[in-house]
Amino acid sequence: MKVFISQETIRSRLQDVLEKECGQKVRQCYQCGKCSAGCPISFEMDYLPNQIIRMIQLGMEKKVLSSRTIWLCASCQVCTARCPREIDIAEIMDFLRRRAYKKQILPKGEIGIPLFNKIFLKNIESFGRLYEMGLIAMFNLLSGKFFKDFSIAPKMFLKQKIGILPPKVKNKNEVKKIFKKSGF
Amino acid sequence: MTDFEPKIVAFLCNWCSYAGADLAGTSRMEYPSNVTIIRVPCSGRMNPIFVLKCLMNGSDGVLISGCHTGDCHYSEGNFYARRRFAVLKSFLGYLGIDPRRFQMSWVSASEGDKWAKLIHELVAEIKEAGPNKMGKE
Amino acid sequence: MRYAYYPGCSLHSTAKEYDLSAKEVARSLGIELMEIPDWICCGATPAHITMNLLSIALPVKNLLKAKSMGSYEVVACCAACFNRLKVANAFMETRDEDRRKVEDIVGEPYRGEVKVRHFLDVLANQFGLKNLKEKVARQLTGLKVACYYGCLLTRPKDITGFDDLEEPHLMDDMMKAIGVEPVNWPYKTECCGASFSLSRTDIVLRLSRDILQMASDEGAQAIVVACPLCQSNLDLRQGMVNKKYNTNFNIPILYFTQVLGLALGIEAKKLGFEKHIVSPLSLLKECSRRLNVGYIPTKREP
Amino acid sequence: MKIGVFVCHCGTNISATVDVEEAAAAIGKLQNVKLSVTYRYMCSAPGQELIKKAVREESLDRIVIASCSPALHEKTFRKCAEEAGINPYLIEIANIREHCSWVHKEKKEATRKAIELVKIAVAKVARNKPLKKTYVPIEKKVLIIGGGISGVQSAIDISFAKYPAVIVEREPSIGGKMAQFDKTFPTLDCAACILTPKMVTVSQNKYVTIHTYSEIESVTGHVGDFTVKIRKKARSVDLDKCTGCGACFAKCPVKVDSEFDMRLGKRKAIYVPFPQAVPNVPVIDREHCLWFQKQTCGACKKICPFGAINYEMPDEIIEEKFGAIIVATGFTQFDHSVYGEYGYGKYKDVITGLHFERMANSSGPTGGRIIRPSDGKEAQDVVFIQCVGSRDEQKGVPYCSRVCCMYTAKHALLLKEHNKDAQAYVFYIDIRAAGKNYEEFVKKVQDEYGAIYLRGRVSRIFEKKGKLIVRGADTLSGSQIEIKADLVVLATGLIAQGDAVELAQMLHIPYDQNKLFTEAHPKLAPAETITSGIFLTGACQSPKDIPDTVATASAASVKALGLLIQGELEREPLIAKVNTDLCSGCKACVIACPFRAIEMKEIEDKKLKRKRNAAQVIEGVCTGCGNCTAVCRMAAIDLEGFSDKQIMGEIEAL
Repeated sequence: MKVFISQETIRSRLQDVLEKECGQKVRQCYQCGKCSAGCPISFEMDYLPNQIIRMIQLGMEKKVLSSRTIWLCASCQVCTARCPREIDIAEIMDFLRRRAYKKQILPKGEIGIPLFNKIFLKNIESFGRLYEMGLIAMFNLLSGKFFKDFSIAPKMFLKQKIGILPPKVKNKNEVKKIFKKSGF
Repeated sequence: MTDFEPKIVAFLCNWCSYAGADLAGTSRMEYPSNVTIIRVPCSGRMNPIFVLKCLMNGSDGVLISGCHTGDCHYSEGNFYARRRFAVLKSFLGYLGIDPRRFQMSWVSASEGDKWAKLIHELVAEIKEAGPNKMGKE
Repeated sequence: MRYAYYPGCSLHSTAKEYDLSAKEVARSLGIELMEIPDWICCGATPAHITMNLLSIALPVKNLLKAKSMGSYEVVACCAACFNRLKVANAFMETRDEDRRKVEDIVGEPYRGEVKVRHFLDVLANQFGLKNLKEKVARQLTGLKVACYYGCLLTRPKDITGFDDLEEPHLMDDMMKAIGVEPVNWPYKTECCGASFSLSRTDIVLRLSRDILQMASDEGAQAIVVACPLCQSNLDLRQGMVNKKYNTNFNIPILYFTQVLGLALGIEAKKLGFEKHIVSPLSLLKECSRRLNVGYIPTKREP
Repeated sequence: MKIGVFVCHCGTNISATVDVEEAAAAIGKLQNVKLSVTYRYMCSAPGQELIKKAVREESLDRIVIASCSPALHEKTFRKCAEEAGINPYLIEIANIREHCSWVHKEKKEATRKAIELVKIAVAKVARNKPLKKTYVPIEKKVLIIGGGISGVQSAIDISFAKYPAVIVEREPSIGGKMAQFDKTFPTLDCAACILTPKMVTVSQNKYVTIHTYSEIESVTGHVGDFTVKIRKKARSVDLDKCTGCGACFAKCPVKVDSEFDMRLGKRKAIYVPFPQAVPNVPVIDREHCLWFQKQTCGACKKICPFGAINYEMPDEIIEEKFGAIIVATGFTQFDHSVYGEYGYGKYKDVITGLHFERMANSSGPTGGRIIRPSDGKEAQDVVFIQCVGSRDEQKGVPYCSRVCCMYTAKHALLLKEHNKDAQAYVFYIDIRAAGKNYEEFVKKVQDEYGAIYLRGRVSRIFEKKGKLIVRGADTLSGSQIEIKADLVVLATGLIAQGDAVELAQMLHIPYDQNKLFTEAHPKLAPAETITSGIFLTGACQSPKDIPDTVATASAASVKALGLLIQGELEREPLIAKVNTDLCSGCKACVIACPFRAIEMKEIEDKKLKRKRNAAQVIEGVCTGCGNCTAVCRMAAIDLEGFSDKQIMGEIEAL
């Protein structure tokens, strides 16, 4: 990947915004790569975690927000647990994803995960608790993989692992209110 | 009372805290200019009179800072100081002086950052305590 | 011992057997789990990667519901729920200005005063392994398991912090205490892909494969877990793993509460073993032959 | 009274934030101030000339210099004043740089504060008294704490000048860590070959006394006159009778892990740590010796032809006086068992650099074979991990240990030399090869010895099927890497000795947050401490390689010698003085004095016309801490240079 980083980019203040919003000092990172070394998902990522951090240091916001990496982070927090400079990388990934949502930037070929999150939350918003059946159906429908997990679904019913009907929560409105006030 | 800029006197032992304050300087750590430093050889040199004198003179706060326990250049000066001024602090109330006005701290020669931080907090606290009326009216 | 009990969504659906067995174990140990009335979802991973405040507000709402039950500690079984509840508490304790925003959302003041524990923590540290040992009614000697903790139980340490970060051992200790043999394996805290189960199943398959492989290499007959996400990924997806990587794993993924239940002499049928996709029944039958596990449901497997 | 005030710009260091002209003008208006001027660099020759000239022309009798911290130039200006014909103690320094211009940004405020600081100094100097320096004799002997390469080098240098030196070494032999090394980078000299000759030289030197298996009990006194108690631990073998024939440890039935060989090999319960040990006299490890545990065996005593074995030998405490002390206590290895991700130190085949040194050593426990401690098999794939316990805040060591990059490169090379089929993988963050021929050495290891360098910190090590799985990354290619290794060598960092703080407190020398001893000035006095008469060398001050250690050892020796050659020692007259008329003889000061520098003396009271007791300060002993002044109920005892009057004056000036 050839890139030219302009002086303006380097001097743009992404890491200040980040520090203000989640208290993580990206400046502290000296690029030892321990986060990437321990990341269980890095085999799928387009940039390793340490590269993401580096790009933040250099203010390359677009590239970071449109990367697939930030969506592939499973929030397992191994990176955070082992960072020698005590930077909460997982928290930074959360920040980036939230920012990407805000800025409506979705990664090429990786819409599955953001889509899932949205549906998941919609699901909670309307039922108060997770309604798996609805979730799976909805996701498969929207992601265009209608027959995904077809093989295991029947087993799930047979073992009453997932119900056909949504769970019953009394005052659903209280949940809706929380979502609304949180700006969902 | 936001525009109130307190006047604070700090007595620093020559070997730890004064050197610590020097280090804060060499490392260019910015802190409020409300504190004026007076050098003494050891916190053990400090006579309670000095502290009272400052407060009578209308200083809004007084700080004594020495070496950490066990690190005293004169082996036990800071022990004496600590005992002596613990007593003084407990008396200030009776003298009608807000005990917050008198503080002690232990800052080593390698703790420039600690010194700077300390001054920020100290100034904030004295600001809360408000101006010292003594010796003013 | 009485606790406010937060089951969480999974334990009412994909992880029913976890809920069942947890309650059974609690009952037989005289621990009272009072389900939080009308609890709601904690938001799980999607919430905290989508919007900060929501991911705190949802757990806080539940903690407030718990608070209204009286001064009880909250017990969660789902590692994810446990983690989110803990995080929410830490958030409300430390982040002043943000706290107000959340308080405004849930409409009540809260400073993280309701203590949250994981059921494993309760059993191992509060009820105590020694007391557990005394309660053992069935010898499960010979059963070799791999204790799998996953991510959310131990990380981040300063928030969850009831066990070792790199090499947790509470579950292993518990298994030893009840006479089950835990294998010493390095993947105790490796990630299974968790919430990618639907969105990126391929990742989950690969990670689950690695975990299953390591467990079987170390000679485990079953994997013991404390997290419904781990369980469903390893159990539900095991068939697909076998297909994709032409392996032939047949490793039951049991909840520690189920194994504990057996040891405590609870009827196997009450522990929901028949709900597993990779059936533990044959393994249990074998056990029962060796050591009277007692009644084993003979229901034909689907 | 004519006070002259000299405000320094210090280039722009001060003048950038303090309006020096305005300050000078304001101060000029003060009472007693005859003259108030500024100059670019007061400490420079022309600056000092300016002061002297002003003194002559304005016939000044007191001086205030507003400049940097007195820690830097108080002496300079005292001397300057003296040359100008003013008593050196009639000057004061106002620290308007470290305590003002460097810590404040707002010019108005900074100027205001600077003026205040100078005001205080003026008020103080007005109350200064002319003082005379005192002189005390010097004990012409140097104590060297630590018998590693830096201690040995110091002793040799001092003996060159024909001054006596005493080495106190905790271990049974001198030689320290260097004795454990196999080769040294970048020249690959055999460590023993270059160290042992020095050890022998020093042991045969008539100016040097060596106390091995000994520790410092206590240190009192001050520069020129330290009194030191040394505990000579019971060796159980008579140093004079023993010839080092070795019959005893040949016979001893008890085998114990050898500390010197990093527990890779065995030693006996009576042992010399290594063949070239100095002195070549065994010591009995009473923890394991059957005689001391069960009163059985006694083989060594029976076999010894010289009757050198003495089970009843007690610890001995000797007291000696010294004029100067050189601290050469060195370092200890970081304990990697805090790295959970690297297996909490429980994997046998995850070893440290020092283990590797012993293995690589042909006279070491493995006879020079690089093996897996777990099964003794020769290691083929060896992973080296740098920065373990260095540059790792999470593990409490923020600094760079400075030598690991180099010794790892050396290890990679030695590995190849010992086993040509072996492959070295080095995980590094940055390669720090700043030193003569260091970079070239690292390149050589990469180019000619085929060591594979991977840029990234390892995240996890675990064991599987007898192999160590090392999970790392190469950030340069942006990829994750997993290596199945036979052996993992951790380049563990250098940290302060466990009891460094206790020693520092005994010596009254400062130490930093890493428990490393603090030098008097990081640039200009790296081998001295602020406590005069005590000097630093080697890794106890900061991690150092051998050349730097040897260099600082010589530096410290020269400093110590520079002190010793003086006929007698000039001492600051800033000490306590008793006004016997006021003294009630309550002895409060005698109790308060940490240095027993005050004694009661009978005096003739003129008014009462009778004899009575009054306190008296022993000049040579008083260090001027002023503790006595604070406890005196009669204000009869005061401290020169920091008198009640002076301090009160400063306070009033505020």
